[in-house]
Amino acid sequence: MYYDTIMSGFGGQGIQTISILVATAAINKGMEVSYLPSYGVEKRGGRTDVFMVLSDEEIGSPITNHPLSVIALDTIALDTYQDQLAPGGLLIYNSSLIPGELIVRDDINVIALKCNEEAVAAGNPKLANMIALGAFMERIDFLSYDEIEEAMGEVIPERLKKHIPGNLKAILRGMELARETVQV
Amino acid sequence: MYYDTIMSGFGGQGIQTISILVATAAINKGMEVSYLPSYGVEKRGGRTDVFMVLSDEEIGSPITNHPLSVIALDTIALDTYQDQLAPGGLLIYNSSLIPGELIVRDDINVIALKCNEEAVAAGNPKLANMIALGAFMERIDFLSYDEIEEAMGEVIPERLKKHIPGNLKAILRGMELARETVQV
Amino acid sequence: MNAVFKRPDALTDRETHFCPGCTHGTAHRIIAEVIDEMGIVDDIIGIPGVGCCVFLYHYFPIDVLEAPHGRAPACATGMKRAQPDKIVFVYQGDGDLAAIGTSEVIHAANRGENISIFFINNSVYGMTGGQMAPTTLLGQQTTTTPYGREFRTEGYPIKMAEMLATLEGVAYSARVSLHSPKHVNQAKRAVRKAFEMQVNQMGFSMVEMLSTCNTNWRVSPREALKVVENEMIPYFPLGVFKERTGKDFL
Amino acid sequence: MNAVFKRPDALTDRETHFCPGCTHGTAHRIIAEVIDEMGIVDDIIGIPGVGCCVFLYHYFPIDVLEAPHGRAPACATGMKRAQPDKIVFVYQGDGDLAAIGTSEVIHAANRGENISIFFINNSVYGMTGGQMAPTTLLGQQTTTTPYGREFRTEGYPIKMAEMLATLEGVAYSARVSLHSPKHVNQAKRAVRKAFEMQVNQMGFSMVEMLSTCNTNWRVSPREALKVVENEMIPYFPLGVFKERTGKDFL
Amino acid sequence: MSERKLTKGNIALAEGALQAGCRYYFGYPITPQNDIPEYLSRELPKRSGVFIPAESEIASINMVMGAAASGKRAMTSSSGPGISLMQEALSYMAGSDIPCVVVNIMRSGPGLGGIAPTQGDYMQAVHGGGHGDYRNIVLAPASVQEMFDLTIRAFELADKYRNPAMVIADAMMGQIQEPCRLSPERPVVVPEKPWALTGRRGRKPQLLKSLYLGPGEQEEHNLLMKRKYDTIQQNEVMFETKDLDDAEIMIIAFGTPARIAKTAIGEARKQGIRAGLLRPITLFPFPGDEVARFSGKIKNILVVEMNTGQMLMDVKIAAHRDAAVSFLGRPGGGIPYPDEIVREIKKALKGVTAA
Amino acid sequence: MSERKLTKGNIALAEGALQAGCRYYFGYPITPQNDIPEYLSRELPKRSGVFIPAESEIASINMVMGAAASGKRAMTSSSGPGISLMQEALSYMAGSDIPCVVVNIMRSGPGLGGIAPTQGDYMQAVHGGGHGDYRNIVLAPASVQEMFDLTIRAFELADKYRNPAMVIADAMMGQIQEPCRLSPERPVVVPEKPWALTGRRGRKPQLLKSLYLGPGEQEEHNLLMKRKYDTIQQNEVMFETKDLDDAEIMIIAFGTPARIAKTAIGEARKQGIRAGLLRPITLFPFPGDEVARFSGKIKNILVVEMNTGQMLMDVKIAAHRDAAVSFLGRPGGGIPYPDEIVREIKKALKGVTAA
Amino acid sequence: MAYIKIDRDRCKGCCFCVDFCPRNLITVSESHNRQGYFPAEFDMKNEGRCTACKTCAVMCPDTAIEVYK
Amino acid sequence: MAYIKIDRDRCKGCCFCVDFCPRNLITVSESHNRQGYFPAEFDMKNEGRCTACKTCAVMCPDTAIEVYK
Ligand SMILES: Cc1ncc(C[n+]2csc(CCOP(=O)(O)OP(=O)(O)O)c2C)c(N)n1
Ligand SMILES: Cc1ncc(C[n+]2csc(CCOP(=O)(O)OP(=O)(O)O)c2C)c(N)n1
Ligand code: SF4
Ligand code: SF4
Ligand code: SF4
Ligand code: SF4
Ligand code: SF4
Ligand code: SF4
Ligand SMILES: [Mg+2]
Ligand SMILES: [Mg+2]
Repeated sequence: MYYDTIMSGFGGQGIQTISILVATAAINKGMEVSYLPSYGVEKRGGRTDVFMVLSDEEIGSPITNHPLSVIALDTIALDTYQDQLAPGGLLIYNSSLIPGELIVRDDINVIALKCNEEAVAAGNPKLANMIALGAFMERIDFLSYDEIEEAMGEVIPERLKKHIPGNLKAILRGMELARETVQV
Repeated sequence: MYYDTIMSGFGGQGIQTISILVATAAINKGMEVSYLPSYGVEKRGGRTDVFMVLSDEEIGSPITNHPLSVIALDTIALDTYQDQLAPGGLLIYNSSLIPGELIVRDDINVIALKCNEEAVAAGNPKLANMIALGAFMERIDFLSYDEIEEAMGEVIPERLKKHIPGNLKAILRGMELARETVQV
Repeated sequence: MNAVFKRPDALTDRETHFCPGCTHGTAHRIIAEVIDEMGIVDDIIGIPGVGCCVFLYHYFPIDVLEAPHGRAPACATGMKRAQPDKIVFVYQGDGDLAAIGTSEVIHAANRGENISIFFINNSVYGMTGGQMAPTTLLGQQTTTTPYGREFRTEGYPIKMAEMLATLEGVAYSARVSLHSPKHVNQAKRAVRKAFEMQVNQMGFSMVEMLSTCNTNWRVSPREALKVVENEMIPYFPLGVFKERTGKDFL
Repeated sequence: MNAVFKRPDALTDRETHFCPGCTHGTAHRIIAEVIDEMGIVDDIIGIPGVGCCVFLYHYFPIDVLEAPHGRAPACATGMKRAQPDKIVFVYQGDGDLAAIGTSEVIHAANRGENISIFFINNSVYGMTGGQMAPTTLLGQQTTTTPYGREFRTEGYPIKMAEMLATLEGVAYSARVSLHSPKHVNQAKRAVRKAFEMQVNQMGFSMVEMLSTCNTNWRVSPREALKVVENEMIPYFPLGVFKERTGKDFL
Repeated sequence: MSERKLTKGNIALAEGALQAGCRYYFGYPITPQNDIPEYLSRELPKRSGVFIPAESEIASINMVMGAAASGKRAMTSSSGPGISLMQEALSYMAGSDIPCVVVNIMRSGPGLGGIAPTQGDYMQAVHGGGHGDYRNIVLAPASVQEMFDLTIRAFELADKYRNPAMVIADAMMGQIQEPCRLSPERPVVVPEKPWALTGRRGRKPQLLKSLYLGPGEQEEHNLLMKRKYDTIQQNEVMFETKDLDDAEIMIIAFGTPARIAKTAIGEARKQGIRAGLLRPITLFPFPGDEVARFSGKIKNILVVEMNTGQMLMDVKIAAHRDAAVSFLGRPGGGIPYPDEIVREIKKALKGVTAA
Repeated sequence: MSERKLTKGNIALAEGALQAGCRYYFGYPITPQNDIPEYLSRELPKRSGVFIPAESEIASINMVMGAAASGKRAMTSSSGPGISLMQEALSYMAGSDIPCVVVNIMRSGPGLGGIAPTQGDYMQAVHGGGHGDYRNIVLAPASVQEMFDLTIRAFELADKYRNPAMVIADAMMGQIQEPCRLSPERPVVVPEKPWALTGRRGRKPQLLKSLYLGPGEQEEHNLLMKRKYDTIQQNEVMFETKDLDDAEIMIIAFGTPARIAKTAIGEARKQGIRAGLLRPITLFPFPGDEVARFSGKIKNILVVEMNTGQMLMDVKIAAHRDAAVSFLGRPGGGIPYPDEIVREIKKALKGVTAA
Repeated sequence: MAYIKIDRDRCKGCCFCVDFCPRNLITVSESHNRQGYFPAEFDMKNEGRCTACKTCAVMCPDTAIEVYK
Repeated sequence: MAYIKIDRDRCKGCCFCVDFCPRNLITVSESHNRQGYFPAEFDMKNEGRCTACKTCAVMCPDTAIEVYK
């Protein structure tokens, strides 16, 4: 088993949280994980990109320019990584902020999610990232919802634990949306 | 024509002056000269060693461990350089300060000069170096007394010019002593 | 109607990379205003230190040299000696000037180099993420003093304006603040004074400006102004610590 | 009869490499005497700067670390923090402390490092042949100020004892001189005070000693003492600029 | 597996230092290594250690010298510009036989450069840097686990040979997070240091210095150091290989590029090209004998670095005289992706060699 | 011949700087190069120049940066420890395309070392030193005349390529006195410097910097620099040969050891051994092609250095694959006398090669 | 008659102008600007009340304010 | 009864003791010592006049003087 992905958005969108959740769940299963964040220079409002590789075996390159999937939460993310996505790969994008016309690849699987609206619907505008994570979970086979739920307990700091149920709800909603999405 | 020599003594004995005289006279004749002083670390009373090479042609090594002659004005100088002197080379030593027993080489030419006493006799205890220079002049064939006299005019700074006649007298005395010395 | 206040010509219209409410921006503006007012923009060269001010050249449409961290006063020395007829100014943070560059600023000051230094004291290394600076207040938590600065282990906040004022070569040394309109206007007058010292060849001038770093202080921009007023100023008194008059200067 | 004065045990009997009449030798002796009197010779570590004092280890029969030029106060910081129960002292010239090592001494002082520094101010870089130091007097000719030091180009002689005294971390800062018996005895008392500050964990102590360098000043040893008295002291006033008492120190 | 924790490279390194018994850290901030001092500023006080936010890199390394001369395990860390400022003191410590550990999380230079990852400081760490004939022991981790393990190893080697040891890693290695076992492979033993300066009580006075003035003394000291470095070369080489047995081309790379090369090798083999890897773990001592040995068999070598060709020199010196050495270099923050490496492998096999 | 004056190496160098039009000197004393600042402190004021006795080497080199950024020819000089402290700024200047001249009169290291002559800083000057992928142009005079001439050349090359140039010479070259013509071989021309920071009057604002943050910019900048260095390598190599035509062994040495080697070659030839010399005058660019070419014919190479083998690396990389490279190294102030070289020549010819 | 112009996209929403306007003429927008901040706003209805005292502009770290009279 | 002992070979002839002895009891030798300096001398005839005030020893930079009482 080998999987690599790039998750990208602007600071505050919660890219770090969902990627750490995936990494933690994978480690709990005994998988190898490499997780490489790259931050912009500015202190605030900068970008957050995460390069993640998950594997049964020792991980070689921690960085990839042909990821199997890309989660793009804003337009810059899409612009930067759409081209890199491996043929047949999965693009999950936040159609609340990214106009659909920008999707030009036709050799990939695409899931468009109105993350912001769905998040508000799920009760908290900050849940956009969880919606995306849900869709991601639906489409991968090496991690289960239960494993993410377990990871959540470890990753979320004590003072934020109260948000866990909301998070889980949003993930489930994301999964649901992904199931509804017709594969292109 | 190629000649190399090491002149050595303690600071204040005037090694620099006589070696610069030789170097200047040689340059005036169009010879190549390399003149390498090496000072001790201490500010005062340190040692002065001069490595000098004179030649008609471009000079290779500016430093020699088998000089054709050594001028040793004190015991440390003798100790340091006696062994290095080339077989058949010339040792001029200051027998005012260096006991004759210290000369152990029997494959060299030796001139013992009571430089200090001769200097006093010549009118100035500081002339010990000039006595030695005289002996040196007597035994080399690539520079003449006149050439040294000319160099003297250039090398000695204005305020010390009054000492020139004394210097020349001491050189002549050194030459005389060298002529008297029986070659060993 | 006429504009009675607009962006000075000596600032480009590029948006700054500074965090919201960071008074580095204010410092930039007042320096630019003085450059405009004195009409020296064509003959000025700026040397920023390394820190949040490193992009000075994005904002000032003037010649700029990027100096190694802390060494801007030495670079400025070389530059001003090479071009005594140009105006040379240095813009440094407290890490740059009061930590790694201590020696360079002290000796430039002591030699009385005819340069002007604008020193942004925000009590932390802003650009690198808010570590303790020599100017960090006692008790202040930073990323390298997680338990608060303790004088027994990290020493006392250092007062550069006062220390430099003790040096003969210094023509002007002042500390100002950027936390209120009144203080910003005062600060601008100090900037002008510093440049005037240089134009009049009076020697070294330095203006220390108390400035905010709300991001690393982890407070809002508004709260940051209060921190300057209530915590910094009591320890770092404002004032002019040295001012050479024509008469002193033989 | 009994010897009422002899070489202290904390000096070896090796002849020094110092020039005749160089008061580095005097400074060595009074430090050694205090070490003897305080009985700390077994627990002391010395860190000389680079300069004529670099051979400290030849003369003091104690543990010694050779520091890079100017960095002895930083080395001493690391050493004292690692061994707070040992006595650590630094011995630096004015090139070492007031030029290349400016930053290190200021920040060690500012942190209040519990070390003692003996600072030999002889107004030149002695060991390297008498070049201008930051402490060189105005008008003084040196090998790099052949026309005499000029404040417009080389700045003013820097007063380290006064400057350091402005720092909170400093427990003791004094300037003494070695040019007369009375002053030597005063100097010795200052050395003792500095070590006592350290023993009592009061923080940073520094004794600046006006010292001769007759070789590079190109005068006789006797004349050199006069130079200290008549030229140095008028510019570098003697005195205690800071002295922490038990009460100040919380 | 429960003890494997997702850990950032910089943190693993800092924790490695703590577990190696290092209780003295002196440092000045610089991106991308700030996690190290920040972590240690929290942890050292808890473990009765000393953390000083020094006023500069020069002060930092000299504080390290003072603590290390006291017989303690001491460390500093920085990146390019800061490491450049430490060169004088590193030369002093090597010359005075004082052990210490210095970490360089490399960012792109020259000058102020950027904070992007590079390996542009190989030459400085391995050959150049300070003045005089000395060497640093240099270790190059390629995983978070190695950031931890090799830091401990660095302290061991530094003490064993009384010499500065450097851990150098590109900015990626500093920022990456991987599962890591944060306990030492073997129990840590800090050796006795009878040479330490602790006051002369009960013994003769001691001295740590690098100035030798007697005739011939400095040369003798240099030759002694040279012998020490020869011993290190003989005894302490560490390297890793992958798929070399049947390889037709050998990639030589250290740090992150070696990791990327592993993926490239997988790719290449899928395409029927038998590529393999030699990864130097110690850069000094460099596994020159291994390069020679393998390149005797595998005549094609591709060196991959994130610089313009620095380790390349050591490879060229060591390589078998019949070997063809090509080079792929991405300086200033560029990253040699697996597909680029595969392309270079193909080129190299077509006989294109490095300039 | 009347214009040939007995001149000390350091003085010839300082006078060379003046005649190259250098009017800005900033320096901090260190033996054995103090003659340079001392001479310039007397001469610069007479020629409306600026001499500042800086507070440190770091200040010196940064003052040089400021003056050089103003478009002026500026210089500093030092020795080992002081040069180590300049590495950060040298990296900055190379990264910012600012020309300058830095002189290293090498003394024996590492650490404080002694004031005896060595060549222990070759690696630092030529390959290592500061952080990042940059190079210094490095010139190595071997006579007082060259101390003068090559200093002028250093300014020319620095300006031509907008890069720091170093003159490195061992302490002997600094102290030796030889007859020297103190006037330039060719008229000195200081080029226009439209890039200089002189205030924006009449033009767009200008900037000298080394920080590039846009994606790929820093890499691009590095590759540009690499191309510049390739051009330098192509165009600026300087070397001298002696008696190579019929040689059976080629000595490669720079600076004073090359001089000593000449005497040794005379000796060897007297004894019937056909020795010759290749002396690199530029160390970067290194005459690698020449080493390759000659060693294709002359299979025995003896490298002689006053260190433990630093240029040796460059020779090994360049040498023909069939060449046997031996080494004679005297580090820490030792001097390879002519007879010792002759002995090594004989050993080398018997087939003993360097480790 | 005086008024100010706030460059909506330049403003970073620090609120200094809001806090310091002696006549409380500046408010915070309810929508993001291009940079993602909630910028300050000046309602032109207040033209009459603004004294062109420049306090807001003096405090603005981002030179987002122009004052007209 | 007091006197001083000057270590003749240690003395570098700086004359500080000579100059500062309040009773002028110290003179300069007419011959070199081992180091080449003209050392200071104390004539034991002056034993009675020396007060062991230690001034000479305090001023000696070379610790060449011992004082006895
Ligand atoms: C030699 C060196 N050391 C460290 C750094 C990293 N660094 C960059 S900016 C900075 C400090 C910035 O703080 P300050 O000068 O106070 O400026 P601010 O960002 O707070 O305005 C540091 C330590 C560097 N670039 N170079
Ligand atoms: C980094 C470095 N720069 C320069 C030197 C050369 N150097 C040795 S001692 C010294 C100055 C000595 O002057 P000072 O500290 O005043 O001591 P003094 O000899 O006068 O007592 C200098 C510049 C050095 N050893 N290291
Ligand atoms: S980090 Fe601090 S100093 Fe830097 S821009 Fe942000 S608020 Fe200003
Ligand atoms: S050079 Fe000066 S400081 Fe050094 S020993 Fe001689 S007199 Fe003393
Ligand atoms: S100019 Fe004065 S009154 Fe007008 S908006 Fe600004 S602060 Fe308010
Ligand atoms: S002060 Fe400037 S940046 Fe701040 S809210 Fe007002 S207009 Fe916006
Ligand atoms: S002890 Fe006093 S009286 Fe006796 S010799 Fe010395 S100075 Fe003179
Ligand atoms: S003071 Fe000491 S060194 Fe000087 S003359 Fe007297 S005994 Fe000799
Ligand atoms: Mg700051
Ligand atoms: Mg001094």
